[in-house]
Amino acid sequence: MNAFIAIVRRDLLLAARRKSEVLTALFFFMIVVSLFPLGIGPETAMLRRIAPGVLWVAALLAAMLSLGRLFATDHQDGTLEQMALSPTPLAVLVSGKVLAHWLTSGLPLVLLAPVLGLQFDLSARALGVLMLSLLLGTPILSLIGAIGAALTLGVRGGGVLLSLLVLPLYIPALIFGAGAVEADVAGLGAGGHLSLLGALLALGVFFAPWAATAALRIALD
Amino acid sequence: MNAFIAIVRRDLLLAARRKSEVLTALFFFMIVVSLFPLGIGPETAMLRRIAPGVLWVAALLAAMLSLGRLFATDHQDGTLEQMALSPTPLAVLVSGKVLAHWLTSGLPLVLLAPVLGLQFDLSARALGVLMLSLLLGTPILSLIGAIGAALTLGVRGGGVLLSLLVLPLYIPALIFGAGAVEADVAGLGAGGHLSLLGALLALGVFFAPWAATAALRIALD
Amino acid sequence: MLQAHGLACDRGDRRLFSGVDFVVPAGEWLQVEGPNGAGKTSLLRIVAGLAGAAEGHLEWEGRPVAEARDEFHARLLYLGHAPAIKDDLSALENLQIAAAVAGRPLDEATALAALRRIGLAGREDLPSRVLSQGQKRRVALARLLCSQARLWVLDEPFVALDVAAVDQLCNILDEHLARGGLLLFTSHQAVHLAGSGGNLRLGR
Amino acid sequence: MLQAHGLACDRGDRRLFSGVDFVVPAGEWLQVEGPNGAGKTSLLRIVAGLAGAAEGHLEWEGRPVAEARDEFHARLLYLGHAPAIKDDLSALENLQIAAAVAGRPLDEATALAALRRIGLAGREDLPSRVLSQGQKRRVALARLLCSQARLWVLDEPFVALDVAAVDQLCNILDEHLARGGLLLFTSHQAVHLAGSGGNLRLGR
Amino acid sequence: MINWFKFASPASFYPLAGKLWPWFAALATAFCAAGLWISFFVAPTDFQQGEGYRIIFIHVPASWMSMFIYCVMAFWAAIGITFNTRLSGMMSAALAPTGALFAFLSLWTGALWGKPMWGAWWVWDARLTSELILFFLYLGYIALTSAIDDPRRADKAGAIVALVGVVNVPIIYFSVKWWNTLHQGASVSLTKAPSMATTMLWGMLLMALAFWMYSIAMSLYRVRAIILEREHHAGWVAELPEMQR
Amino acid sequence: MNWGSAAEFFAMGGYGLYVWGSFGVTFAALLIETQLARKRFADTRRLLRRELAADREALNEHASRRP
Ligand code: HEM
Ligand SMILES: Nc1ncnc2c1ncn2[C@@H]1O[C@H](COP(=O)(O)OP(=O)(O)OP(=O)(O)O)[C@@H](O)[C@H]1O
Ligand SMILES: Nc1ncnc2c1ncn2[C@@H]1O[C@H](COP(=O)(O)OP(=O)(O)OP(=O)(O)O)[C@@H](O)[C@H]1O
Ligand SMILES: [Mg+2]
Ligand SMILES: [Mg+2]
Repeated sequence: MNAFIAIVRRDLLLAARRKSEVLTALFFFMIVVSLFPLGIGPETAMLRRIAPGVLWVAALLAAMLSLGRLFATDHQDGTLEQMALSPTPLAVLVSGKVLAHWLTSGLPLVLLAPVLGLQFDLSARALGVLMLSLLLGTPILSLIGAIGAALTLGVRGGGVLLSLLVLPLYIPALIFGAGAVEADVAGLGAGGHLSLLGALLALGVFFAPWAATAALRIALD
Repeated sequence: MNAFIAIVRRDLLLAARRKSEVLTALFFFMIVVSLFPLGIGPETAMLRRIAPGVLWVAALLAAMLSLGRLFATDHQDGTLEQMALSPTPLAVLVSGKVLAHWLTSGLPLVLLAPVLGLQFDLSARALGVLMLSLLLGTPILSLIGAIGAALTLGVRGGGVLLSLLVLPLYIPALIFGAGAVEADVAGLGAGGHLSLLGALLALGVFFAPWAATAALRIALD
Repeated sequence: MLQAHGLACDRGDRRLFSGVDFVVPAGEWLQVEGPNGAGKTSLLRIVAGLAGAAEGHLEWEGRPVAEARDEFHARLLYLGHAPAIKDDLSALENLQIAAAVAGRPLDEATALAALRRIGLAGREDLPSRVLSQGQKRRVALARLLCSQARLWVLDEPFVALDVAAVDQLCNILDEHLARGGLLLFTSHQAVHLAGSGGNLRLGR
Repeated sequence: MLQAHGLACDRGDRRLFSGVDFVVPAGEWLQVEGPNGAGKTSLLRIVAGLAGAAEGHLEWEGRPVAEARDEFHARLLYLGHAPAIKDDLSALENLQIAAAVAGRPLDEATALAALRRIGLAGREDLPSRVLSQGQKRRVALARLLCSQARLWVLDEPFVALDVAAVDQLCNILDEHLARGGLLLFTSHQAVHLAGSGGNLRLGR
Repeated sequence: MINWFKFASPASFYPLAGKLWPWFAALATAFCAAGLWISFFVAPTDFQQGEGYRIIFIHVPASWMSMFIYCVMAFWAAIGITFNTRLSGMMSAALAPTGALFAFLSLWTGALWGKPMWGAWWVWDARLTSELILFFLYLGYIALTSAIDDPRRADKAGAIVALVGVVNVPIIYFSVKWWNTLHQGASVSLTKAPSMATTMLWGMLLMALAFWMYSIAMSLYRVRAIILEREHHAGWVAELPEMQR
Repeated sequence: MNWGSAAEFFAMGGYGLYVWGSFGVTFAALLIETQLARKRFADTRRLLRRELAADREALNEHASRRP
């Protein structure tokens, strides 16, 4: 447990050392969201329709982009070897890293999403559902992403390969997440979608650290 | 000139060595484009409306994703130092690297775009304009991207910082590129947009290698 | 006591070595020697459990390592070619955090003392990125001073160090051996350690 | 002839060294010595033109280097801590491509001969990723054998090499000096080169 | 010719900036007081927009300053690259946060104005979009320079961003203009009776002057901190009167 | 003079939220910026003073230790 806390604190410290790091993930999210109206045109009714999809896709890309760093630097400088040799089970340390990743790249997205939703003229209620769906969904992104990051470790061109592996796995989260907001906007109630998202999250918390650990051991061999 | 050809060939060889690399950039493009119908819903009229914007944004993200590798590996393993010490001007070598980047990550997108455009029910004519706009636009993405990649070299959290720097600079290309297709679909003629895109390209070819070289020298110091 | 029985290692379609047996009793050292590419690093990684052996097995205190891997890891300190240093953290932070992650938090005074002793006084708070090659190695070596592990496995610990640092490191190793520690290391240079130990030659 | 006049170097808010003067006549070597972090790497990078000096200047054949940088670079070969080896390419490809990028294409036979001589026979076509630490350094050093440069600037060329390779490298350096070449290098080990040369000590 | 390069040395600019900034701060306060008085007590109610239009008195000056400051940063960047002066990088670094702040304020006040006038906090219109991009450019500059520890490297890298960005600003501005236009800037209220237009104009001008003076005072003040941070090993810093004791 | 009473002034003809939201945030932001800058300056100065004092002490010690 101490080692778990130590690793979360270390990763947060590293993120804080580069003050800009957390902020830039956020701004990436903002910019991607803003690109769509630029590409598509400014019509409000249309923008409102595509808003949940765009926001979720952007969140997904922002979370994915920071995955590359998740294990790569630890691998390069030998820290990962040391983690594998530590008496604490590797899966615990991996969970710590995933938690830190979510704190620095998922949580800020959840908090920023309503502001961007305003740009697309979403109602206050829809914004609430959007936040809730992201709150349940972004940890899934970090968890699944950890598996992908571990699998592509030390593989050159890993960044792109990573997205190839991870994006298909993100699709259920995307469908339920964006679906929840759309269902709410259409007046259908978002409960069903949200509870499915919750189930996915439970599944992820249970299995992802284990799978990521197995993948890391392969990369180290 | 010989050194220019040598560096283009080297980078192509490196890309070929990782056979998956070119393919994964392409698949990323495909997946991002395919995510939108999933996030937004399957209505044809709407999909046709958003098609140019979505395709262009996806192309932009795909081009950006592979930028991280542009100079980073050369920097890490010391090749960049050797390039800086080569009797050939560094700007020439940088141009070679940018050309290779476009050949491996821009050109395939141009060739794949029509297939994806079909998914969005675009007309043959619109597909032609789309290809033309990407053919003019993707080299701009590589050129501007090179500046960003050089600036963020050796800066940790560079991947995300890179997108923060580069995406705002991509916006004119996005607006003219997607605008060309939209104008054509609306029956207004895409000539104006395309020639502006051409002008941007000329500007980029002229200035970007120089700016990227200056940035590289800073990173080396 | 660490014992290897008939270790073999394959890389690609090449057998690097086979039938490697050795014993390291408590308080002794074993230097693995051999030309470049003989498989020294590969052997050390097998011992540390980072790579698998094609044949053979290891015993620690008479028990096969495979049966009690966690226990073995708790008594092991491995330093490889890569120094496991975070470029963005200072030497002090690197040392403290590595210890905390390994499950043995370290107070600042001890960490500072270790850095001083290894010759990094005045550089404790610089980001490791700006340190010189040798200084980075020293940060990694400072871990030895804070370690309670009995078995040290060090891959070319003397590389990039200046003469003073080499002497200092020898002292540290001697102290470890005197405490009854075990040491397995590689080096292309001749090394003068007190106490007894042996050599293992790999390669033709 | 290479001459330095009053070179100084700042890193962070620290002055690493100042007032460094030296002369390297044709056919002679200069070994830069000093403890870890004294600024040897920094000095070599300044000489190669990769970093700027805080004070002082360099002369090459009597002319300030700043005035004829391209000409100077055409006669310079620099090998730093990082070996400039692409992990995905084989040793042979690495060698040939480095030469082509530097503007002097190399035919395969010459490249193969260089790799053989440096002790990489049989490993020419492996991707460099799987080579051992020392083998990677050898690939980098094979560049010396194909080089026409007059001034070699080598940062710790002997690191990670086994005894045979160290001797081999000494021979290569001697030949270079005998041809009238100049050599500037750092090393923590004592090195025995034929011909005449001098030492430059940095650091307190 | 005056020896400008003398002031380009941090050692002599530090005390100069210290003497100058209070004056600019005082001017800023004075202009601001006058401007606020005109905005609230002299300028009459708009017959179309009611009292809501009074946002113009900060919205427009903030928008102007955000664009102007970026140009000044690019100017310093160009100086820094051509003459290799240390001070110019410090000036850019000192200006960036203030510029970003004004860009943010332009967006913020515009949004608060848009809700009652257009019924939406945000529309994807030409000016709004280009202002947003300008904000991103500022953030990119700040993020990059703060991610590089060595200040001299950070300055040079920042200079490249500032120059490339400033080339981009007119391109963005015009490109987005061709794309569409909704932000009907000048036509909103200046069609009123001439007396009202002049009081409005005065209010806007005074507030713009206030923001301008504020930016100068702020950048001078901040550059002093930056000089100290970067030059702390230099001998002259130890001689400063405020460093005794 | 445009306003009959203070309440009228603060109501801004029904636009109070927007007008005061703009002016309020603007001046709050400027105030925060000045305070942050002051803190930055004060911090650097404090740090420097401490550094210089340490340097002087080291110098004095050095001088007094010499015979
Ligand atoms: C977030 C929303 C907004 C942003 C980012 C924004 C941005 C800008 C910018 C950059 C300028 C300076 C451009 C120039 O002078 O050429 C400007 C000026 C101006 N804006 Fe806005 N604006 C926004 C919302 C609004 C709204 C809602 C109104 C009024 C209904 C408005 C009215 C004006 C006026 C009257 C000017 C002065 C134009 C002139 O005199 O040239 N703005 N705005
Ligand atoms: N896939 C492969 N195919 C063939 N040979 C391989 C492969 N992977 C590794 N090798 C060889 O295995 C050896 C790895 O050796 P290792 O790194 O253990 O050497 P070492 O004794 O530590 O050498 P050094 O002294 O240079 O550090 C090298 O000779 C390398 O060429
Ligand atoms: N930003 C900085 N602040 C303070 N000191 C710095 C900074 N950057 C570098 N240094 C110091 O500058 C020196 C760099 O030395 P350099 O790498 O040239 O050493 P070296 O003589 O090659 O050492 P080695 O033998 O270890 O390779 C180190 O002592 C390092 O601590
Ligand atoms: Mg080895
Ligand atoms: Mg060095």
